[in-house]
Amino acid sequence: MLDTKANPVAEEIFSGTSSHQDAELVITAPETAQNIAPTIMVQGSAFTDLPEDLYIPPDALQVFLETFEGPLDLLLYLIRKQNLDIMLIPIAEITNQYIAYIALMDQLQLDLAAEYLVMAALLAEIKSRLLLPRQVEITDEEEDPRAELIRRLQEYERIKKAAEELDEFPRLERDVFELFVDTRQITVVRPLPNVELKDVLQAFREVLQRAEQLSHHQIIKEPLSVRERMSSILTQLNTYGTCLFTKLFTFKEGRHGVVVAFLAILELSKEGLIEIIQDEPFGLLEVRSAVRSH
Amino acid sequence: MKLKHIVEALLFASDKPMSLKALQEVFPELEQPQSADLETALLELTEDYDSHSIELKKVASGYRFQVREQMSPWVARLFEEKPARYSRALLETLAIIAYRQPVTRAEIEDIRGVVVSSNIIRTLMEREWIKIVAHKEVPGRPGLYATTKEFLDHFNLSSLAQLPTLQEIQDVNLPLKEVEPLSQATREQSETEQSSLQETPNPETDGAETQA
Amino acid sequence: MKLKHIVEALLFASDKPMSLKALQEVFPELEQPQSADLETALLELTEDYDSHSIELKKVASGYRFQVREQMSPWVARLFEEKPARYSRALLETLAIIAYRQPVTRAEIEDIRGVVVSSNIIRTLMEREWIKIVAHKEVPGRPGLYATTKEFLDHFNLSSLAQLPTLQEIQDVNLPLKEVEPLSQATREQSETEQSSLQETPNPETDGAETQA
Repeated sequence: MLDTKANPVAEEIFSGTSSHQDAELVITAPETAQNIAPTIMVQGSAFTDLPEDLYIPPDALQVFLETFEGPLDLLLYLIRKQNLDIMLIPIAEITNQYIAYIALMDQLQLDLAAEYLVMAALLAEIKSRLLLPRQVEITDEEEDPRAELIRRLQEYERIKKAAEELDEFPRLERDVFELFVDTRQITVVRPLPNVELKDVLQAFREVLQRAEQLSHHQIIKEPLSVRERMSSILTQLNTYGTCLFTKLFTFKEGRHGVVVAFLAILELSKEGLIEIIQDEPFGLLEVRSAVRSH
Repeated sequence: MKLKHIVEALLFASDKPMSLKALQEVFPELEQPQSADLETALLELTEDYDSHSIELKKVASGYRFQVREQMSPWVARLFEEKPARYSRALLETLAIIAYRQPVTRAEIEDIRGVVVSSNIIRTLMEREWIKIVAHKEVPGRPGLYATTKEFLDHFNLSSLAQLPTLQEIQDVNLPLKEVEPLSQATREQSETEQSSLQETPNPETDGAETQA
Repeated sequence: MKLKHIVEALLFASDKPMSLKALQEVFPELEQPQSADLETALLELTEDYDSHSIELKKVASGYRFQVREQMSPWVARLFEEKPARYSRALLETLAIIAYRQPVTRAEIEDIRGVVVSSNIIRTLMEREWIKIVAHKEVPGRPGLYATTKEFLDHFNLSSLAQLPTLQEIQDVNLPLKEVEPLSQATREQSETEQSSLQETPNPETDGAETQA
């Protein structure tokens, strides 16, 4: 027979009446008990209070322990399952239960987070301090060794409750839902970017500067012919009728190109294909096609 | 066209909540409605939808229409994917950040008593529910986490103030007596202590402060 | 829960139109509403939204709520993107066409030293700032680009002659903002335009850009 009274852990697990909602487990008693040798060390001494006939299937215990979020959660559970106030935490008893749990975990070779062991050590230390002989009067400055632990437990319990409440809040995609209303029939007019003249001119200035650099560094210049330039000027004039004199020059070509363009214009003028006009003194020179096809 | 109808169309067409400012900015500069007029329109709209399956809701980043919570049993069947369930570890971490922000990872770990996995922080960051708002001036300059508007939006909240207040913390003021083992006598004693505590509760005060 | 309300919730929550069959399938097998009942519910819903900015519409693949078309002027503004800015490449291309017109694409590329993307030419054509005025009598007969009347209008120019000369442009110290008109005649004309502009701000001008 399995004696569940001897160990609170066994009692809890085997009774299946846990108040801890996630921890409810009913584990059938095994047919054969196993002899197990407790090996957990607490404060340098072996912890040996486990009933020798206790056997819990490792998988089940694993599930059980995974429902705890850490040592504080486990401690809270141990306190709450006895309907105890955190303020009145019976350190010795809780320590025994707690250590029994982690001893079990250790025996079953579960991965035991270091935090659980740290807490075991802390509990053992508090327990030993409380057991100190009475005659040592404790001064006002010295805090009750339980106080810090109680504060942590309270804070953790508050957060645990808050997390549960948070989970209950109506949540998007779970409780409330975003709407999908068709807007494809809405015609969207996309505004066009605005451009200011100074931006265009600035851009052009940079082009010219780049072109200037190009003509300075370019060793092989494009071969230019006056005839070619003449025909291009003609094409231009045939389309526009008139043209700024300065526009007939391609500055990228450098001085040589400008000379070619100038020669082309002079040639065209001499041949009577274009007229060069100046509307007023010191005004801009304009070139216009002398042959009007239409 | 009544302002109410324009606001209605805008809220339905927008794929995210719209603030008063966002609503105003839809209008040409000289025709922008007053905030008060917008609020009246929003109030009228809210009432218009009283008997509908959808509601006009104010969340942190603005107003949005949403399907009412009581419709979720039907609506949930529309979606093949089950809504994400979050682990206790994630929810506790989120709750700590919500209530204790700005807070470092080490502080979260102190409260929970266990290491916070990087996965949890990453998930919360990816969902844009938390963000790093500053770095604490201690060695390592750890990030200080805080919740975001997206967090509030997702949890149907318009501000952090809508979160329930945390349980009150009882004053830790223990008489240094051994209460072990749990015998009948100590149990009675405990009850006495408890009742005396209940007579003079000091919910606001953290025990550490009164003793310090 | 009335069928109408469930249908309403479903149509709002669904991201695509829902057919009668799709609506039925949301319900457990033994509780599926009759098509006739669904149609009645849909009809009632349609009437419920008579005075709203959205309407229940039957489209090819089913029923869905959509924003009424007459709300377009307001809703469209939601979707409007901030006016983009044109690239430096586009401005250079435009400037080259303005100063070197008529000019082929190859010639623009020669001057710029880089390929001119088709996007730029298309954007300028769509904006009606440039057009093809002739084709050059060379292999491939490339189009010769020139600026348009719309180009002049946009920049408040009465003619291309008002553009600064190449020399003026190359003078790095020249504040391009205050480019002076070229002749006395155009100068006066320009000043008239300018002063009238100051009285009635150009609606085309984006305030953000002028401030930037």
